[in-house]
Amino acid sequence: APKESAVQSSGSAAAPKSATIRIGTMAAPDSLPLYVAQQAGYFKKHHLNVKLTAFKSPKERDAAIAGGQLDAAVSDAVALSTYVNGQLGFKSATALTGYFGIVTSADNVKSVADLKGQAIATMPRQTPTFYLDQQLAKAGLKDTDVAIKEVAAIPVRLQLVANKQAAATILPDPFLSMAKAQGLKVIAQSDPAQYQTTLLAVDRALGQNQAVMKRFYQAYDQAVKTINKHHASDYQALLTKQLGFPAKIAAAYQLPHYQAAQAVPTKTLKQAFAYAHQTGILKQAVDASDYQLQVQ
Amino acid sequence: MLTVSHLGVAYAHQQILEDVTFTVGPQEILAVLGPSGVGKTTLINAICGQQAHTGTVTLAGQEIDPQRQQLALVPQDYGLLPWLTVAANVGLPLRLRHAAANQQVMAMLEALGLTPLAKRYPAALSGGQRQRVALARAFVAQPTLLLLDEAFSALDPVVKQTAYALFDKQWQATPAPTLVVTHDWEEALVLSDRLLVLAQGHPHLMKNALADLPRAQRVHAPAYPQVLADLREAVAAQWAK
Amino acid sequence: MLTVSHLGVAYAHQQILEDVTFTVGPQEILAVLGPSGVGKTTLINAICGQQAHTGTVTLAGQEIDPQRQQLALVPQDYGLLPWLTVAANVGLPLRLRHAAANQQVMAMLEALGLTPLAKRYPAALSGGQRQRVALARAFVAQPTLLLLDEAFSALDPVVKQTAYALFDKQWQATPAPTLVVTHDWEEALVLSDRLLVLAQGHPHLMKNALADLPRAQRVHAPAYPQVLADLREAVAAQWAK
Amino acid sequence: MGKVKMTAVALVLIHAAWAVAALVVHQAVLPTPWAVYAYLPQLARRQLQWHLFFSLYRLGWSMVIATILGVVIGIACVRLPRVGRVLDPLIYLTYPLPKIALLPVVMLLFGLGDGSKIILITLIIVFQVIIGVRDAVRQIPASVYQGVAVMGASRWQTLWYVTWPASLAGLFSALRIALGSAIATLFFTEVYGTEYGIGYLIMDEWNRLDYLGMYGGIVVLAALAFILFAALGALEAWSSRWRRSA
Amino acid sequence: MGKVKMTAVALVLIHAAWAVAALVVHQAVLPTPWAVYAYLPQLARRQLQWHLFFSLYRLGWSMVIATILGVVIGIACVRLPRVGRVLDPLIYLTYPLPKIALLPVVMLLFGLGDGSKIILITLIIVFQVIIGVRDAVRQIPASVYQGVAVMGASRWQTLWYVTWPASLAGLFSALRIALGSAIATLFFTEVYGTEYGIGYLIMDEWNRLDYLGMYGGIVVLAALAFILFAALGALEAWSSRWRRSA
Ligand SMILES: Nc1ncnc2c1ncn2[C@@H]1O[C@H](COP(=O)(O)OP(=O)(O)OP(=O)(O)O)[C@@H](O)[C@H]1O
Ligand SMILES: Nc1ncnc2c1ncn2[C@@H]1O[C@H](COP(=O)(O)OP(=O)(O)OP(=O)(O)O)[C@@H](O)[C@H]1O
Ligand SMILES: [Mg+2]
Ligand SMILES: [Mg+2]
Repeated sequence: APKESAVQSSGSAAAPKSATIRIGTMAAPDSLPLYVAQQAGYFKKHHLNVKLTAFKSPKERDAAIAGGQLDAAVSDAVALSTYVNGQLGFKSATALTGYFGIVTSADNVKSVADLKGQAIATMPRQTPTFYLDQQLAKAGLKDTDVAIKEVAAIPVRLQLVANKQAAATILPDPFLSMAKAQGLKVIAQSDPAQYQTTLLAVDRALGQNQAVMKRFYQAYDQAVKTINKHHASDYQALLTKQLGFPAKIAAAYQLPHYQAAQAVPTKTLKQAFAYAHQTGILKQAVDASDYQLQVQ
Repeated sequence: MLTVSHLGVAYAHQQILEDVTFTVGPQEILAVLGPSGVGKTTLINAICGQQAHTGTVTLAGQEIDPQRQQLALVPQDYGLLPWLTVAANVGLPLRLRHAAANQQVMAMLEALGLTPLAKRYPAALSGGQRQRVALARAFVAQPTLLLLDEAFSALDPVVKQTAYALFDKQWQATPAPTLVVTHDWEEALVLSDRLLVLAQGHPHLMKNALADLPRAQRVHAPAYPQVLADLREAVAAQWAK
Repeated sequence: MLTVSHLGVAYAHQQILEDVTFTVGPQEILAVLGPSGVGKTTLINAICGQQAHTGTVTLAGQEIDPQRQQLALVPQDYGLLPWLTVAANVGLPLRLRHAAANQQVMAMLEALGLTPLAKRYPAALSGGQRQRVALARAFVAQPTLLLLDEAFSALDPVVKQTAYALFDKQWQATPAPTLVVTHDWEEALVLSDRLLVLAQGHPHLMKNALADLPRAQRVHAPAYPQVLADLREAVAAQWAK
Repeated sequence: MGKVKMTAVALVLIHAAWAVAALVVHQAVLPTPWAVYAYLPQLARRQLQWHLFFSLYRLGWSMVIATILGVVIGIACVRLPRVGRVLDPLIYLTYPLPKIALLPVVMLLFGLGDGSKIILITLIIVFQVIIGVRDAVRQIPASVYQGVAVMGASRWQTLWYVTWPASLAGLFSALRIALGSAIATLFFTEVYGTEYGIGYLIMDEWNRLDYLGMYGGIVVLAALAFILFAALGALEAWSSRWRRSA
Repeated sequence: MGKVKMTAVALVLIHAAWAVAALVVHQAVLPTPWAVYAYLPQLARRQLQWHLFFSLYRLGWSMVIATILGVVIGIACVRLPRVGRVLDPLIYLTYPLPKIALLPVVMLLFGLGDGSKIILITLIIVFQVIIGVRDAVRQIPASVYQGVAVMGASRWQTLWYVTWPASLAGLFSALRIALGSAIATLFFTEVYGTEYGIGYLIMDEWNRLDYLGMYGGIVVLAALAFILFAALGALEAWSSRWRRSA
């Protein structure tokens, strides 16, 4: 049988002998710089042979990490705490540019504070819920003030809210944009310039290879720079094919301002780990900074 | 009265029975003789509606319909249900009619020496025992049409006599048109009133010269050896054609 | 030479055969008679190793082992494989020994009038046809031990004579110790050298008074009616006990 | 009691294989049996009985509904040939549909509670029961029906005296297959709208990458499955006593 | 050609039910058949043939491996009673294990490519084949073996002349069940490490909330499944010619 790469239109040609990095990506704007760096040849230029593997859900991504099939993965702060729990040896390298929004279909919900007593569809013990918790806290609510409906699959969550079987849910893009397109209200959205919970997790070997990491960051930063000079309209193919944007949504999409490679703010990471400890993911308190790599 | 007219059966382009016409009186027993593979079983199956055929079969003037007429058949392979005990198999025709079965079944089992086997399943029986269960099932049904397809072939001579006697008794009590398929000339003479000899799909009716004697006495009749020899000759002549 | 000594079989707490001891000479045919359910089939199955038993069975001095000795059995229910055609069923014993089968099979089918059925599956055969296929399969195997369990019971008198003659011919060509289970006194007299009468699990050996005559001539022997009557009486006496 | 002994042998084998694999892989993904068993008491304290109860509740209902539907439809497919000729292609067209894709529709119609879970499990396994029963019924030779037909059995009597007993072994085989599928399906139905169920427990532990807890849950699940299979086996043995004398 | 006609009837029925449901629900989650069919050409332009090819490739290998393993193990369970007594509990203990939980281990051993997908599908369906074959072999009455045993058949000859033909119908029934499961499993194996496959296509469309595309994929999948089922049926009809004369 032909190899899939032979069929793929965007198959990469044989790279020069260089460091190979296997990265798991998610269908979200967070992964865009990786794809741009790949497509524009930035990785190759920095003698990195990067292999991107797309995942549809965190579950399979984490299985691939646990199965030793990935050197790095687009992940998030709470997921990182599960890697700690699972002793996978992954650490946080750079923060990625990603964001969440809380959407609602309830007419009487105008702000986060109005969520009191409402049903919220989410998957507890994951980063979106961590974000929700923080937003609730800001609005003076506790997580017991809302009724959590546990639903793993994001499209189902969106559907539940659209059908008014739940009042609100927390979504990343592209689902956030799709929700907006369906007429759902966004009552809160995180700003990637200040609040970053998605990150690139890397395994021990890669994390310790500072030379390679350095080249990686250079390629990444170059991609970020390039993206920030362009508009979503320049990345329609990537957005629709790799990042899961429906064509219509992609056309109307506004790219966030991408951040150069930088460590996740230690404070955010610590909060996430504290959340992980509090929800039972981490059996004991863990110092988050032990799982954070410096970004030079 | 059973009326079979212009009955024909074909399997996959091969005509087995053709234009078979005969009647069996309401109180008559017809023995069916014929070489192996001539179509005796096929005839029986066609009569009781289990085989597609041309022509018509009527019982007491009505088309045969097992749901409205009480038929009883002892198939060549006994046709017992493996998941029912001997007693349940024998009682089945009564149960299907929502009639009480127990007492009659037990009496019939006793008469055929099957009482100790009442609670066994057919798989744990000998060939002859299975055949007797099938006979008991047919007798207990008090049918309006009785069809026996080589129904005594697996019995030893002693038990066979008992079975003949029982058959006679049951039949006298509730006579019905009856077909007895057999390969045994003696059985034909002892049980039947008339003989139907099948040869190459065509029927030939013959008288049973002993038909006027009570069944139990026929073997002992002085004419018996001669009648048997004559029958043998006549039938052989039919088949040879 | 087949030696059966102290053979015993019990099903679920019921002793069917007990201390059965006899021998069958290397060129001898033993007829096995006994009332229905006495254990004839059980005896046959025990001999060919298909039924757990006590005591021993040896053939030519060795324990019976179907993989090393060539046994042939016509079971009471014919035992044909439904997924093999008639020809394939008959040729099976040869095929299992990796021997060429075609020619012998065809000759045997011809002899039993089965040639037009060679490509049929057993389900499309009449009872007697199936039995003839089973006979052909046993004859073609040229066995060192032949076991026939009511193997002629479904045949019409004419075909039965052909089958007897064929059996005689085959057996003369490659004689082997043979057991013929039958309910038919005449069959026993015509085919066998000696008789084994089973009564309540115990064996009684009897001579066949016609054993010295060639098989084909026995029915016509002047002594035949008398011998038959004697046998009938003797056996009935045994069973009555 | 050879059966008990052999089950013990099987248990030893499976644990040995597991232990060897765990020692070879030597990663948190695959903990050793002893580590998992040592963790079990801790797991038990986490309302294990309620997790078991809810899973059993959902399994039980799905199996009952799937059995009833499967038997009725499976038999109808064969015994009512006209119905069958329409149902057969219907089954082949709908069986392999991704039930996960139906999730939104099922949720829309039945909500997030046990109702939609039971419906979903049923949707997955009912086809297996239908196909198993149908194929078993199809294999009953016509000659078996002939006897009761001549005796004048009605449709229902034929069903009761022939079709049902003759296809029972096939039904049990199908139920075994369906039971395994149903249990495996818990991991896909108990991930929404519930905090109880063995499936939930395992997935939750997995989401935390808590492999000890996850394997603990799996061990409990395997034990549960084994008991259910044994129960099915006992039921079958009882209902097919007549085979034993063959 | 009553079969073709009835299949047409089934198709009409299924589409009618779908249309009614779509009109009643009246939401994007459940588009109408005509909307979906109108969308199909668009879907076809998206390398549908390669999606089909890769799914078939994975399905094919899994079915082949599962059939071989299933037949061997299923027969061994019955014909080698000692083996069977150990294998039976092993099967009951491992069948319902959540294969999804084995994902990391499978990935560890077989990577992210087709290998791990094929193994995963095989792991899910092989038990269904084993159980189906085993139960079919178990049902063969001892008397069927007797004939060839007396003729001195070796173990292999017995297998070839009795066990295999007698359990073939059961095997096909099991394969039908397994095929359905295998197809349904694509949605769970084609969501990682690939961009081709009908399962991938459907999940991808679902994640874009593109229900037209999703249902289009489902329609294609149903057609594929129907063809595969028909092929299995034809194979079975051919291999059990002897039943036809009954
Ligand atoms: N599986 C079984 N379990 C219990 N009893 C059995 C079983 N099989 C046979 N029997 C009994 O063993 C006895 C001998 O059976 P067998 O089949 O050997 O009789 P037979 O002499 O061949 O009779 P027939 O002439 O009717 O064929 C019978 O009484 C029968 O009921
Ligand atoms: N399903 C079938 N397909 C084709 N031919 C068949 C089928 N069933 C029976 N036959 C043929 O029909 C003929 C009549 O069969 P039938 O069983 O009626 O014979 P029979 O007279 O009862 O013979 P026997 O005395 O051997 O039982 C036989 O030649 C047989 O080969
Ligand atoms: Mg017949
Ligand atoms: Mg017998």
